[in-house]
Amino acid sequence: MKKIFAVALGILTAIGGFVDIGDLVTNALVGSRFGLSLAWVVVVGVIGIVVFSEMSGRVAAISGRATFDLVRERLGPRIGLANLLASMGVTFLTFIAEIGGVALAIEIATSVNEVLWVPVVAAALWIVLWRVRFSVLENVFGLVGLALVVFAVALWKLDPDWGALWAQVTSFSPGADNTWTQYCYYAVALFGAALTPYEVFFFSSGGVEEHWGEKDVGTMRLNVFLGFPLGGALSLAVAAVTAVVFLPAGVEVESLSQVPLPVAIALGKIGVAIALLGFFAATFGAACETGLSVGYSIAQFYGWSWGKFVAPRQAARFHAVILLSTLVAVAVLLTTVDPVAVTEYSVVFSALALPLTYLPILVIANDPDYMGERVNGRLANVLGSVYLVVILVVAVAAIPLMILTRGGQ
Amino acid sequence: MPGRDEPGFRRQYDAELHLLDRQIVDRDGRPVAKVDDIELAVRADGRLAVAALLCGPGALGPRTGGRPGRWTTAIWRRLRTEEDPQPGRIDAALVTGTDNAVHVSASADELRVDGLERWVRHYVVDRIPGAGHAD
Amino acid sequence: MTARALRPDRSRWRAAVLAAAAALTASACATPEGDPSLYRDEAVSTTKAAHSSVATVAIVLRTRLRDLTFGRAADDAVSTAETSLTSTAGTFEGLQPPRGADSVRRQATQLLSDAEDAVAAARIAVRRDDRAGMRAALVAVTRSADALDKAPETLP
Amino acid sequence: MRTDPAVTGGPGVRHRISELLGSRVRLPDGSCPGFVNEVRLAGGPGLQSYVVDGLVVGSRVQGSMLGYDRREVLGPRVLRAVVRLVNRDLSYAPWASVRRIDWDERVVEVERLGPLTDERAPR
Repeated sequence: MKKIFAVALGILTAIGGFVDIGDLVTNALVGSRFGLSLAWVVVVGVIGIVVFSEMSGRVAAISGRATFDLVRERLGPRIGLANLLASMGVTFLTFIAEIGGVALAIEIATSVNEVLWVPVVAAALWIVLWRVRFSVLENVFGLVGLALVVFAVALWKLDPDWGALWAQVTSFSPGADNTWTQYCYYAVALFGAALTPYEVFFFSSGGVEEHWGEKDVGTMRLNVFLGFPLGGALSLAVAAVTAVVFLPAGVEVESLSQVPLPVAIALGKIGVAIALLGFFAATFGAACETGLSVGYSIAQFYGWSWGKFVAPRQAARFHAVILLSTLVAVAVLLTTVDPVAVTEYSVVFSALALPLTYLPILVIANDPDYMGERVNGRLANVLGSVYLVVILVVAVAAIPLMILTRGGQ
Repeated sequence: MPGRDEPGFRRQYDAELHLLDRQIVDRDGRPVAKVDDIELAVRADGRLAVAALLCGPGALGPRTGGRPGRWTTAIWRRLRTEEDPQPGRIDAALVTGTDNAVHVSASADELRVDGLERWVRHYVVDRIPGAGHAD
Repeated sequence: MTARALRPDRSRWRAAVLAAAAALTASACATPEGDPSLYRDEAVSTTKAAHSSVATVAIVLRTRLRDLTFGRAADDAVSTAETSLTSTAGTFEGLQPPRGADSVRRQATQLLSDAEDAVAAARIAVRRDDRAGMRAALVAVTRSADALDKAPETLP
Repeated sequence: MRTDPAVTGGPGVRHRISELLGSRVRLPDGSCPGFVNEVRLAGGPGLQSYVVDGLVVGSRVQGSMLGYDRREVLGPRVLRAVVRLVNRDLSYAPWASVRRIDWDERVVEVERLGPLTDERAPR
């Protein structure tokens, strides 16, 4: 049991990257439109986030420096500020979406409009971020979020034509009803979501919160190697069940309320209840992850005291930022904006934030001044360099694709 | 001197690479500020010596440059009550050593370079129940 | 690679953002008036989107009738689909049809209003937990889904 | 080594290191080989005893080797090669060769430029 709790940070981090509200709907949409023909992107994304989280976690464990410290130290105040603004664009928009996502999950269970739940959810979230211990937060939401495994069980129970599914996986093409531009747009969106920068902000800062030292590098790696592939597998399971149920029916997923339907068909009410619990925990966990990441990044950029391991009054500006973001998020959501639509715009900010986040991690993970003997090995460097190039290509392609496809339509 | 050995001093510093933008940590290990700029003083022998670490928006703004930098500086001036506000200053003699952070021998409260932190603590955070409760 | 050397040319960057925003707005607002074939394309994509909503409702009704999901979850799924359908249909009905496209408009509008009626009936039955009503609605919804599915061929 | 205080301004005068970074470098023949990219400090013990040891000069206003100028920072090889290529024109102006710093015009007059050496290389 203790072993499970030891990897809760990795699981919670991965949930924010792979099955938060935006990803749940996007994965279901991709499954219903493209089948599993984009599954390879998730695999590529998982490897990428594993490579860079391992580096950022190792830097945190050896040097005690979290990721936004590195950004500022290697890029300086000017480009560092550009990255701060872009990363905040991604993280804060996602934070808003998650609060709306928790409200949506509750709406499905109660059929009371999500807008009415927003203030309640936000208040509960803020109390958790203010008062609940970091370890409790990651254990509860990380592990309860695993309820989403019900999608994998549903897939097995649906007993689809596995050969046909595998044919989709290996088709590497958009299929008859979609264009290549649309295919590329969703490939970029899935890749961007897998490597979304708040994962490394949260993971490395979480390592500092947990007082990782050199002896904890093994635990850190266990978190990385278990957490992210698990997150990727969950997102693939969501895409697979929608590919089985919705693709032949000609249904394109556009809202969270459609996502539990395949589980209902396969497993009935019990399955739906577990899926809704999973939605709630995953979106609430992702809200914690993004909310804290907003505070972590700003505090680390400006050198403020931060973290949940000190009393709030010892990290006053950090907690003020979290309080303020929660209030602004509520204000935005009360305009009745669609929370899922909010995440689509974050792709734009990823274009700038991704390269400017992963370059400094790669550089510092090679610097013996920080790392001593624990600098990157050859494999980490080869993969890191290759992924940096891929990230640059994706960053350049993201905005034109978004415009060409009108956001994937 | 990698890792978490006792912080000491390098033989040489490349100012931008080894000092600027590094975290300043107080004697209790608590983050205080970043090295936003470094003050040099002309010594009697004419050489430029490190006099102090400068921190806060008043030092960061000019270094950021461009419109974001000007805005940073302007907002900071507005929020200060003095006629000619100066950025936070930590005397170089207080620095006890460097590793991947810059360590100083005073506590954050004695350094008094984080006016906003104290303002937010006093007027916002301390008024919320549970502010003194650590993990 | 020397990040500090990257000095973005601010005016050019701003121009690019403005151009992108303009392109985005223009492409989002482009209405296919004038060309009858463009209008027909719009009708086809509208019926495709409507089919997605209606087929969702059919799945919800089937799962609810077999007691595989909760009343509230079914209600929420049907209501969300209905909102989406109404908005899709409203957007199409607001378009100005070009001359010579009136029959396309008449037929597509008919398909859409049939769909809206069937989905509304489904919502009423689900919310009342009226099983007979749900069965009746399922027949109408299925018929509407089939008609919408065939629209690319049947529209003039 | 004593320096005429006129080089840097009167004793006791304070400047920010950011005023030096990015300053234009001028040689006695009036040519401008580039800008101050980095300020190297040496001395001790105690940070207050460190003095400017020399200036790293590059052809762009700002530039950073990201640490790759040091021999022990190795990987990734591709990145190291790219950074070194971009910064291949870096040179070093030891303090003894600095004739005058004009803080207002942000110009540093330098006698001559030497090669940039690894800080840990034996001298």
